[in-house]
Amino acid sequence: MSGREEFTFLVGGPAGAGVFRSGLVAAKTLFRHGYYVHGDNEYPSIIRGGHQWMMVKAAKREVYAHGEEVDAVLALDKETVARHRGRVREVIVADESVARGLEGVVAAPLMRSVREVGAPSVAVNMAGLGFVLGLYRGDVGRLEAVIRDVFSKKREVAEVNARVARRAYEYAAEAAGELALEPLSIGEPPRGKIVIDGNSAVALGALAGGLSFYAAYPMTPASPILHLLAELQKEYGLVVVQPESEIAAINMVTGAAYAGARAMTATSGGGFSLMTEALGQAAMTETPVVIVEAMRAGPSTGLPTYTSQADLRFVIHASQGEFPRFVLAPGDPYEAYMAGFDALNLAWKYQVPVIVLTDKYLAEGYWTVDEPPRLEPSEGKVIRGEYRGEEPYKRYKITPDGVSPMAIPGTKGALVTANSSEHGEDGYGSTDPEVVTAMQDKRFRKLSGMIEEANGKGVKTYGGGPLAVVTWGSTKNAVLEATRDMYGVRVVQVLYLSPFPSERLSRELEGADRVLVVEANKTGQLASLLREHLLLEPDGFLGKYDGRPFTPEEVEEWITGFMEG
Amino acid sequence: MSGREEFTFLVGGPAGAGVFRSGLVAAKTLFRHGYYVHGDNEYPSIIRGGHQWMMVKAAKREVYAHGEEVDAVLALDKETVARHRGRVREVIVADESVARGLEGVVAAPLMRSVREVGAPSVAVNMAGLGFVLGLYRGDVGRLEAVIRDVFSKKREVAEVNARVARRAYEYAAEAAGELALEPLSIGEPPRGKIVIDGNSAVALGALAGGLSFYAAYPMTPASPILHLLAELQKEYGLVVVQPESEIAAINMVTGAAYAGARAMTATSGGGFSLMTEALGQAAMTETPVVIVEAMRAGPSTGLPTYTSQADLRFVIHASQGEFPRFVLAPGDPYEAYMAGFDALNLAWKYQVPVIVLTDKYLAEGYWTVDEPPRLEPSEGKVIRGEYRGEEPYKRYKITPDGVSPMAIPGTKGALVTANSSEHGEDGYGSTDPEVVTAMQDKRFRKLSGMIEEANGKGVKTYGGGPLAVVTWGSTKNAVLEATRDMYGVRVVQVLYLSPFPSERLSRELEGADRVLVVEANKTGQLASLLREHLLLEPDGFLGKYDGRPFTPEEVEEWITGFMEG
Amino acid sequence: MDHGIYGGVIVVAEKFDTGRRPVWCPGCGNFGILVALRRALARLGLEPEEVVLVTGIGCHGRMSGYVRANTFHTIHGRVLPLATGIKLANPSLTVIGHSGDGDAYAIGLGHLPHAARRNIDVTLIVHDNMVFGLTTGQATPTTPKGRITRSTPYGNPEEPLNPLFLALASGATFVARGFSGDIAHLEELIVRAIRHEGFSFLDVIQPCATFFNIYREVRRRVYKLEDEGHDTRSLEAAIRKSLETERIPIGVFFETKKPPFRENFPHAMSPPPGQRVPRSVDLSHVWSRYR
Amino acid sequence: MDHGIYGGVIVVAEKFDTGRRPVWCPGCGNFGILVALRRALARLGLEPEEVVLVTGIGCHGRMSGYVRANTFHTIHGRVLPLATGIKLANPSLTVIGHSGDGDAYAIGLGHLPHAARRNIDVTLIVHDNMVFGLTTGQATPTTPKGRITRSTPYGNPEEPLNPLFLALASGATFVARGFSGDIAHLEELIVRAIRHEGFSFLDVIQPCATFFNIYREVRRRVYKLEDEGHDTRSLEAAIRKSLETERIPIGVFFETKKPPFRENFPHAMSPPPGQRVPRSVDLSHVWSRYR
Ligand SMILES: Cc1ncc(C[n+]2csc(CCOP(=O)(O)OP(=O)(O)O)c2C)c(N)n1
Ligand SMILES: Cc1ncc(C[n+]2csc(CCOP(=O)(O)OP(=O)(O)O)c2C)c(N)n1
Ligand code: SF4
Ligand code: SF4
Ligand SMILES: [Mg+2]
Ligand SMILES: [Mg+2]
Repeated sequence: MSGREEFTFLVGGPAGAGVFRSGLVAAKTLFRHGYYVHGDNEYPSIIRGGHQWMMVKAAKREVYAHGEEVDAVLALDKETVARHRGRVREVIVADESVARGLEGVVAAPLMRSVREVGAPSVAVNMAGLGFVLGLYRGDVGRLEAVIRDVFSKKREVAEVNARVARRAYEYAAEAAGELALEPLSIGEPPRGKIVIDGNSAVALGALAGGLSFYAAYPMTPASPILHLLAELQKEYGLVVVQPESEIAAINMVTGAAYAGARAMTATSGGGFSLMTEALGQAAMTETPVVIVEAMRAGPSTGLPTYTSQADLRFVIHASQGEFPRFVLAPGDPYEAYMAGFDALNLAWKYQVPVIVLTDKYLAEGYWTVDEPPRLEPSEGKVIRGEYRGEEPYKRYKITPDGVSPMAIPGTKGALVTANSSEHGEDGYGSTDPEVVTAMQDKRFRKLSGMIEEANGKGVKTYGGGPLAVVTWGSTKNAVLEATRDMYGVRVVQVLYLSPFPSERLSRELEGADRVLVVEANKTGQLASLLREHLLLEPDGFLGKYDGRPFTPEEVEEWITGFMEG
Repeated sequence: MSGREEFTFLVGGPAGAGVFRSGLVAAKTLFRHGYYVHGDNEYPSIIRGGHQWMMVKAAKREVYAHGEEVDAVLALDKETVARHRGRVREVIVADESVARGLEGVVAAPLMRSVREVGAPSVAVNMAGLGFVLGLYRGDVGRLEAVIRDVFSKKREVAEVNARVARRAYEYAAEAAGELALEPLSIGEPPRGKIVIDGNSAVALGALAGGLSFYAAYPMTPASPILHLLAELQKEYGLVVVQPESEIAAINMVTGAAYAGARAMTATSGGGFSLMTEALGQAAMTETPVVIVEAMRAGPSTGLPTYTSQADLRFVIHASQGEFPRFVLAPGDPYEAYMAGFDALNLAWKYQVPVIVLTDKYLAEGYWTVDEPPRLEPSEGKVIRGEYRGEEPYKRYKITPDGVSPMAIPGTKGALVTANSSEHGEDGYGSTDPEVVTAMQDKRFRKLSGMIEEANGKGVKTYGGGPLAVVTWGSTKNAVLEATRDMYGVRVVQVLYLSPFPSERLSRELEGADRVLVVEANKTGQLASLLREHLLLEPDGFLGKYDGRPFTPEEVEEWITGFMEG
Repeated sequence: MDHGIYGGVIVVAEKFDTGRRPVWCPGCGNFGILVALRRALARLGLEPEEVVLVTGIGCHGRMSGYVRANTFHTIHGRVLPLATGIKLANPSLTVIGHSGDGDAYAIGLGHLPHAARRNIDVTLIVHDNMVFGLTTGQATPTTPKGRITRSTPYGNPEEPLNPLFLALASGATFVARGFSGDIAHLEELIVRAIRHEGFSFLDVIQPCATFFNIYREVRRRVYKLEDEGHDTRSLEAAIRKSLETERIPIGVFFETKKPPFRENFPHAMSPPPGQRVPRSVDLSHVWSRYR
Repeated sequence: MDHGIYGGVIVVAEKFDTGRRPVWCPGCGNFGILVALRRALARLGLEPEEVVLVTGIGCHGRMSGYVRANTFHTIHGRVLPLATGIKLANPSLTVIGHSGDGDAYAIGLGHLPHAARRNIDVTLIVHDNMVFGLTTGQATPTTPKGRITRSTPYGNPEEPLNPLFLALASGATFVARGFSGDIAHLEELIVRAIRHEGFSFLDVIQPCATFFNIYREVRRRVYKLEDEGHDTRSLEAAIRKSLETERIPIGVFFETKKPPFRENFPHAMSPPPGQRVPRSVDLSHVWSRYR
């Protein structure tokens, strides 16, 4: 298994040209060559024509984030050449028709390969992949296998595409000799690993957590969760509904959870805005609901297809009144899977709403992570079948930990009374000041257990050293990539944002002589949480709010400034 | 003008018995006797039958809040006696039929007065007022005049009620002699003062600020704003609409403001939840909208008719993405008037959303305040009629202060392009990272002016001393009442909660050796803002979350604890 | 906190009575609906544990305090999505929504046509008093034009909605109107609505004694469809009847058969989501997609 | 950022052309609506400054980038309340809403019946492609039952909504259907819709070239109401036509006269709210209430 240590590839073209599919095929092909891969895409909110690209980085070690440079570009149009030329280290490949008149572009017989095989012209992207793989002397058999898997639902299409790829691969032999690029290594896929996007991971984590009911209104970048679960509904026995709005979605989820189903919805900031009223309802009725909020750049409609971490404070404080909630922010697909699983378990354990906060970069980006383990969901304090208590069943019984045994409607001997108005233990409305205080206290009593969970799992530290870089969510990737070779830097990732793991975070920051914060927003929302909860003013804050994830380079440069200072 | 310095009166009875009307008549009558008055009520969310009361405190000096005790109670039913007996200092009055069998209750011929005058039995409350006034030897002419004003729309009803009141007043002569209570003083109403509730004040402040369009969906405790403006619409030329939902309301308001109208809506937390998406739209499109959020106790439906200050963090952070907004929190009706006026002016000056945060206690409570001055609204950077610029009009032109000249649709030579998606100066959608960053920066550039406003008007200090009690909104009243006679205490009221007036507040807290926070919520939201913005951990926090406003006694006791300590 | 005055003489189906005193105003139309519902549930032979009442916010919403059953007192306007979630999670439950004319036709109107076309097997009973009761008497979408209310001191400027027509146009498979002043008839309608498989829409004229007391007028104008030989299978006849203005027809306007929504999820129904104990799930088959 | 490929041959009414290249997919039905609208506006003799386009979120929402007029590209589903606010603030503006079948019939459906019964003088043009276009092809309320989409891989389980029937049932005073493939006819419909005083509802069949290309099928089934002597004053006939399923009628289904909503605010219209410069207001009369 010799061959290059790293390889970065970008495919670009107009929307509708199959850019993402090619990128995904490239990622999997590289993965099957034995590389860790990471893929990320960028596209405007346009169905056809706007420029799109997908970038895949492969390395023999873990890959967190993309740098600014790429080794090879497959340009499906001239614009791709114009936009990305500046960042290319090794080669730009385009069809002869595209390359014509462009300097420094390898004119490849891509359409020719397509025609020779008798394929439809959209297959040109697979020709491109074949050609590039040829230049780097990869294993075309693996490429063909990936194509067959990716197009598995259309066997003939798969075959034609595979043939196109092989033909172009063969055409590349000559150019490969001339260019003499450092070849790919050909090994076995990293053991026990998968290549997965954040959306799929969170959906599958929820499945592992017992998900049985999913309702969601489409919204970029969360829609793929709906698509995946809709597809898996038969295999896993799910009810999957696409209702008329986010308001309907969250209320259906609340109804389903009340009726005993592990239920979830997903959306982005705009849809979450519409869910805020029902978020409070879930809290007040102590109904376990899970909401995935995949952030995109706002405010308002904003940049629908771009990333951001600017909804943190919003989800922490959304809805009138006060109540405990969990906000979990995974940073990679493995964590997303765990968050999906934990979200359902925590929601049912504490009977509180749980928000899983992701973002477009995590949701639609691919990373190579460990295949997640099979997990055991636990039921929580749920009563099914028959209630045999001495006293009449009380939905909101005051208990030491604030959690009341939750009967499911249909349980013999128990009537389940949920109430969005303040109520007594029996669920009947009350305005008695003592009852009101007692019920608020009851709900907040859950907080001590919740804080323990947060302090337990809510912070991760990578490396060590006197300079602490605190970050959260998908930004951890650029930070980890940037600090990989730095000495004296510890990266501290906060995964539980509510309740805030103050104690644990303080511990992780012990001995740090400087604390920096990096996050993809303008005002520094995690930074504000450090001030609020730790009374700690960070020594530096790096924000970004142009819709693009951080590059390791910009993070590195910024951190380096503090090391010299 | 001899007579008693203070007098506290409570009228209680079943919902539907005219308790509030009697309370209001009592308040005005006492006001016209020359007292400062403060009135507050409590009622469940039930139309008929639930227990209600209204309490009126009158004094020859300013009255901020009610204590726990009352001098006289007018009980319209037995329950009132049972509930309030413990707090009465001087006398409980009830109709003979109610008083029967109850000790220590003056059995008054109230129904008898009603019958003798031939009035409908609902008039019994006015009889009660007449009787109580007789016991305290007030001026029944002033009571009659108030009744005539309050029932002004139904002249005959007014006359009958006035006669009932006088009849009962006369009946009281004998008992008055026996009880020999300290009589009321009879003077002239405090000069230049009015008695007004927070809802009316904020509505009239908005009118003073040029309000011409109001749309709102009913929601306790904000609905009276709708009722008042609907009534005044003809006199002041307003469009007043009650749309199908809060979502419709805020979007109508946004449309109207875009089209050039000074527009506002009002709601409570649940309705505000539904407005959060459009709040972000207003910010992104830079459309000046004003939302009054009258808090009630949550979460969710909560206690619809009870007070709370638990929505502060929510309104500060509501909606996805980041944008500057004003959050103004008046503490009494005079400040509410000013906030209503300022809200429209600030919204139009900065083209940002403005939230006026009140609560049930302020919204429905009455205070004696200065008659607000006539004010001059200013137009802001608005272009009407014709645009004569050199270059084509650009709605989102980047300017040094972040505010772009705002043409109104219909302006000749200008096309007005509002866009909830990120956009360039011309309003056309853009995802270019530089444009995106520039537009975010533009919008945030407004913040420096906004912070100046906040530092200018956003903090008020009462008294002085080393012990600082920081509070906000209507809770200032109990705090002012509690600290009236304390030495060494300064009360610091924060009126602008966003942007946070850090600088000014720091200044006002200078020299304080202890900082306490009092607010009507559980988690200490203002306290969390002090931590976040001033890195200041308060030395004590007094919260309350049973739906009732603070009493001066409980605040006093708590503060005293710190003075001894 | 039940300090209400009990109105009307009520014979309850005790099994479904929580024993709490309703706090509605004396003479309120809600009493009639409460009684009719309890009787209908008893007549259907249901157990309280098998029934879920979802109630909106408004005077009508207090139903959940007075009916012995499982209840969910939801936020304003969301009865239908809540009820839909419950029914899909556990189709063996009998799910009944109680909404108001504000709750269902103002803030919640966006859900009604969808519930109807989906044919979710839920019964929606709208307590239609043509006024926002609980917020003290503002106009709703069914308030007659010109009427003076607290929000319309110069008369309601809006043409009212025709909820029956709307339900018919939305594809509802059971459309009826009742009158809270005719309890026996209403009981019968509720029984039929619950028995109907699919979405049942029942608008009930429920006079508000305090803010819009129209008992006398309704009594004068009301008549029963079944008394005049109405064909409940004819959409056209139903529309015609829904457009009647002088007289007020009550009864079943329209009834048809279509598969209920849950039949789209046979793969998820044994057991249904609400009755599953979460268990470890084998995802190995799925992981192969990600290699 | 306009990297779209221009589709179809288009003769524009230049005054209303921003000169930007639409980024819709080649063959998208939106092109036809764009052209028809520009021509209609030109034909009506309007100036761009007098026109406000309110557009929703979806492919249809891009209209605001291509029509030279005042525009408000609002959030998803809120075209109608936005447009209502604009019209009431300044009735001299011609206000046209462009919405999608997702925008208007899914998330925004709660506003439609109210705009209709209020008879707000606004034209709503729904770009009905029977699919969520911009979010890459999920089912909407008008997607035919059984159709496979990204959100319904086993076929759409829901009965579609009939928007024309719903608009009729909501009291809309102008109800029409157009087809983006027949630009001349559509232009005429838009002219009539804008001229109509009151709420005009125009559902336009707008095939989505990428996710639901039904041009051929529509062309085969479409016919013009006016060709077959339809009486636009008859609600009954309109309903019958809206229920037709084999053939697809286009044209004006229904038209009637009712006072538009703004007539309820004569006291606020000289000048209207949107045209007022804020001035100091004398409140002394009001203060007397508070003594
Ligand atoms: C989101 C939201 N908006 C407004 C309210 C205030 N609210 C409570 S009840 C109600 C009206 C209820 O009217 P209707 O549904 O007709 O019920 P009724 O009281 O007449 O039975 C309103 C507007 C609320 N609780 N929540
Ligand atoms: C509150 C909210 N929810 C969801 C979305 C995501 N979204 C954008 S466009 C769209 C669908 C648009 O469909 P349609 O109105 O039919 O427009 P088309 O693209 O077909 O023209 C959705 C769901 C959003 N922008 N806002
Ligand atoms: S206000 Fe009307 S609807 Fe509400 S309880 Fe009273 S009578 Fe009934
Ligand atoms: S996706 Fe469909 S509706 Fe959208 S631009 Fe393409 S063809 Fe038109
Ligand atoms: Mg009602
Ligand atoms: Mg569509």
